Amino acid sequence: MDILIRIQTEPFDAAAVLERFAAGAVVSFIGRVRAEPGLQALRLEHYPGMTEAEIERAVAEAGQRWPLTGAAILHRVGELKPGEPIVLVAAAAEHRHEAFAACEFLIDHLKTKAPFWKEERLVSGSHWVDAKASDDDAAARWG
Amino acid sequence: MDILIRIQTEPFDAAAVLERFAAGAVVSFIGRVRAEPGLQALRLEHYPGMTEAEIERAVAEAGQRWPLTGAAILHRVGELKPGEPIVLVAAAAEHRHEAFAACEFLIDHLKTKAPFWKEERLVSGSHWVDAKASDDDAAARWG
Amino acid sequence: MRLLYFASVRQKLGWGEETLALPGDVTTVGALAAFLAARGPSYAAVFTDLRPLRAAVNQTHARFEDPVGDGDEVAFFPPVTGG
Amino acid sequence: MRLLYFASVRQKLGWGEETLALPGDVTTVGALAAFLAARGPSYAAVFTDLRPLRAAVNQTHARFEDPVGDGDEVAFFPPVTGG
Repeated sequence: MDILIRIQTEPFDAAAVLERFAAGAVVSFIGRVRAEPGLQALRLEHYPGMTEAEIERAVAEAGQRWPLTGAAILHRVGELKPGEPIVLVAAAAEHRHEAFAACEFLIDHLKTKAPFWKEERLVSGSHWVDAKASDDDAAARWG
Repeated sequence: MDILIRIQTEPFDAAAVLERFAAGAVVSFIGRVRAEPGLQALRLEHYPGMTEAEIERAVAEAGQRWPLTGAAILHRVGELKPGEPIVLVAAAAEHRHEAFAACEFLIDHLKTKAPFWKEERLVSGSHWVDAKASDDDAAARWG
Repeated sequence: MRLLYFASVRQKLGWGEETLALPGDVTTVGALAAFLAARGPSYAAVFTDLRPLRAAVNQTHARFEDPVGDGDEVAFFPPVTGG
Repeated sequence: MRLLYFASVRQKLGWGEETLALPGDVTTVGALAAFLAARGPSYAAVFTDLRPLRAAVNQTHARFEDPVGDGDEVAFFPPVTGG
């Protein structure tokens, strides 16, 4: 399996990632900072070292569950403006069902296991974003 | 909803499509010609007019099922070599679950309803590709 | 009536398009297929067994019991295989 | 032992990293949290109620009953919110 994992402050090149995988089916997810009233920026903090290790574990598990030929997870940290991409997850497989399932598994895993934290910078001040029960529910689907 | 539908012989610009949607979640599927022993090329024929109409119906139905902010379907026709992209489907929504579901719905719909036909050019001659029961099963999931 | 043929259907018949003055007693897609089947060996090869055949009327998927009229565009083709 | 704090935990304590000589009777993540809770008001604010707290030992998610040793890297943080 061809694996690409990057934690970076700069924007990522989505086209280069999608062209990297020549498999029959490539499914990708891009998550962006949502434009919300009063939101000036999002600041993302992470745990260097553990982040990469946790993502590697998720990719290895996805590779055991589905016959993947490639997987990519690119996640930005630092300050991001509304509309900017935060994360790109891609899964490549010979057939589309496996690629869809693996891509959704990886983003669900990332949202509940990878050590990233979001701080919202509002006009009225800053505060840490609370974890969402819906993300735990999504991750729990995979057993 | 921002809708992009294109039937074209030339390659598509995946990055431009993905950047077009500023939604919180953008899920995309890229299908490529699989490299198979003896396969020299795939030739794709379609029914001009009905193809666009059928894809518009699929996108409209997806928009009724999920709160989408955007959808794109780009499908190539003509002669394609192994490894070349055939189709790009993208769905944009505020939340990822809707974007994943809509993207998978659109490609399932496309594979069973949109009037495209594949002819395989092998070393030993040409033949039309048979429809797959697994595609009918995938489309039937959506009721 | 405008008739269109695609993929293996086009190939078996030898052409992709023709114009037909629809007989008055042909009022459904299935009756049209039966009418075409009687036109000669290549038509018989395509229109006798309807199971591997699909149809569209005015660019919308149709069933063999659906109605057709002389102003319609009717297409016959095998099950689709795009995507 | 190397201790790391992230996000709101780091912010409440005022620093993100410190070194600790682990007392011999502190052998689990939970016991370590209880030991830290007794160090002062800002520690008490973080380590008294463990429900909103998560931990990792040597860069792997850990439960409060998991063992810790003096050579470990232990991190405390709120539930993750990336992606």
